Amino acid sequence: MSGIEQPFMLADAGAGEGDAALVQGAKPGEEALYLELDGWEGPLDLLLDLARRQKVDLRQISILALVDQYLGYIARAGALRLELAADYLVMAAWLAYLKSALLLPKEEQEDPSPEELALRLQLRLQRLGAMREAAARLMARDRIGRDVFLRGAPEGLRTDRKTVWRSDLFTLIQAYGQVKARTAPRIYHVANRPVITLDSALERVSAMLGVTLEWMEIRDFLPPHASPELKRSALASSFVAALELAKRGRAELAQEGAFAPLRIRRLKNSAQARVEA
Amino acid sequence: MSAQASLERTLEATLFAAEEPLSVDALAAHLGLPDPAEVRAALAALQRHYTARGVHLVERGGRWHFQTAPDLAHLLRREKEQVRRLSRAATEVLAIIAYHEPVSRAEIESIRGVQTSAGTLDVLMEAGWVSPAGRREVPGRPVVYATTPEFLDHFGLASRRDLPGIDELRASGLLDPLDEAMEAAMRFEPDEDGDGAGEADENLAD
Amino acid sequence: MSAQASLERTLEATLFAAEEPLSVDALAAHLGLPDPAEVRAALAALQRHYTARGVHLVERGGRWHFQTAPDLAHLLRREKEQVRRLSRAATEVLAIIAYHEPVSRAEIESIRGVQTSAGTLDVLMEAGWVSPAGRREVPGRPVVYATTPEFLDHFGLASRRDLPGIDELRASGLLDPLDEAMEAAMRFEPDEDGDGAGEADENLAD
Repeated sequence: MSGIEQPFMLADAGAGEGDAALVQGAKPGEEALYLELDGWEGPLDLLLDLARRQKVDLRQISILALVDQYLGYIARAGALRLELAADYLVMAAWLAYLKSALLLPKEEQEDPSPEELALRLQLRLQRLGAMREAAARLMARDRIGRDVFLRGAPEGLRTDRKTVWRSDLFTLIQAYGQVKARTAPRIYHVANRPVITLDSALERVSAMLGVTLEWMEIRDFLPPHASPELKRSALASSFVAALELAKRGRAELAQEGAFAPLRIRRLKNSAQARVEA
Repeated sequence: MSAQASLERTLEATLFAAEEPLSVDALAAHLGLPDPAEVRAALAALQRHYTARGVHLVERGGRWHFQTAPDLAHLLRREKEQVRRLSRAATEVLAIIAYHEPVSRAEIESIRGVQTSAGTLDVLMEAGWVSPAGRREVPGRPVVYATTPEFLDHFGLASRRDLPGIDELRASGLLDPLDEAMEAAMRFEPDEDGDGAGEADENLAD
Repeated sequence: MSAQASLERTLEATLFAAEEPLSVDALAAHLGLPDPAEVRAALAALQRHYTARGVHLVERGGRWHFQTAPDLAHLLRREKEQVRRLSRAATEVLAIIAYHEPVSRAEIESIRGVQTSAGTLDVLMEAGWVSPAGRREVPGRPVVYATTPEFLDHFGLASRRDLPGIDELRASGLLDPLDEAMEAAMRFEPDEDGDGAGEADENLAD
């Protein structure tokens, strides 16, 4: 569409549902001024009502006549409060434009053509009209509480849930046992775990370093037949021992990269250094 | 008493006592009956029995309940109206939702040509006739609305197919989106010569 | 339709929709009928019609109303049984009562070492395994609880003396400190479907 939108949705929150706002705004003295628009749900609704007065069948209405009727109506209701009637006025302006476009020679038409716009308006009116009729027919049906009635005092259906509890003897005595165990006075003791202390690791590593000048991997210092737990402890204490020896200047450490084997070697001059000291 | 008659009595008592309409499945489950077909047959028989009486057995959206015969409305109507009076806006919005569901608020507004105040949808939802029914998978993912089983109950509709005039409306394309209708109209009414164009001109020039 | 049949329909609908039983006079007034005798006759006919049905028309103290047939009352109030396992906490409380009865709530709590919710004792009483057994004659006169014959039935005990003693519990490992018992449980549980693990959790959450 080339910027020519039909102004149906211009009514803003302020105006809300046109007629409600108008009715609310009405005070006794001013009533006559804008009662004119009372009862319409916006400009499309007013158009629909005017169209209905033309002919019964909305497919046969004359758009030009409708435009004239609308503009005439708005002109007669000229004393409307402007802010409330804004959307009606916007519609009037658009319809005036549509009318002039419809009357112009066809060659000068832009796209969409005024005929297309007129057809669109007509289809919208048909749709709104159809829904209005449907609503009326719906409301006229036999409605509960108005035309048909339900049982006044139904007894109601109830489903009572009854719980059947289940347990067994073993669970019972086990529970008792655990209560007794839980509440019995407790004695805590710390288990004696197999560890290699830093002191003994230091002794062991420096003794082994004294044997050779070659690089050795740190895992060579671990006791070969130890349990996995003891091995972990030995690895930790041997590592700290190696650091300690390096700090004292008695050994050097090397590692190719992260997680590569950590190697350790006695410093050649360490014995001498000690002598000099 | 035959098994069928006994089942009819049972269903009659259950539906009389029930506080809300019950589906065949709910009835079968409540009564511990394994065969819903049996229930359906008995309901049909029961419905026939009540046809001429002051109380009718009706099915609404797959759920059954008893209600008074519509022709007795004038005798039963209470002094104070029990039915909430809907504003014109609410009535229209309800019809648009019922005939177009599921439908978004923007779509409702485009049909009505006015904004719908928040209160209007609230009133319909509070009445229990309309409820949100998911979102449309288009930009903005707008909530769409649809009618509820209570809507069918209240307006005495066996199903949405029962909506007054819905077949004609559908056949005439009045429930299709406006753009589709425009396209269809343009296709069938070629601009230049031809009957259609003549009519259109006539209308417009009137 | 005869006048009598028409009156029957009207009465049927009115009594169906009424929120309370209605007297003959009230019915006659409501329907604008000058002759209560007519109403009475129609009510009698209506009552006969419903005699064999699932709903009856009954007169109570001069006022009429519909109600479901008495022999179908069980349909309106159904009971569904649901089997549930006793919770860990309730099992503990039950065990304590069984071993120490009669025992007050405060005593149960002091043996368990945790507070016992009121609901736990309720469950045991609902199950029928525990009942109040008088009051202890100490300040505050607390209610004491004891097990019931149903308790013995359910747990397959001839008498409370059949419960294993503390020494036997210890011999079967049931008095092991909790950590070890739990560790042992955890070692064996993974293969099973977590019954024991669930209990352990419950226990911890207590």
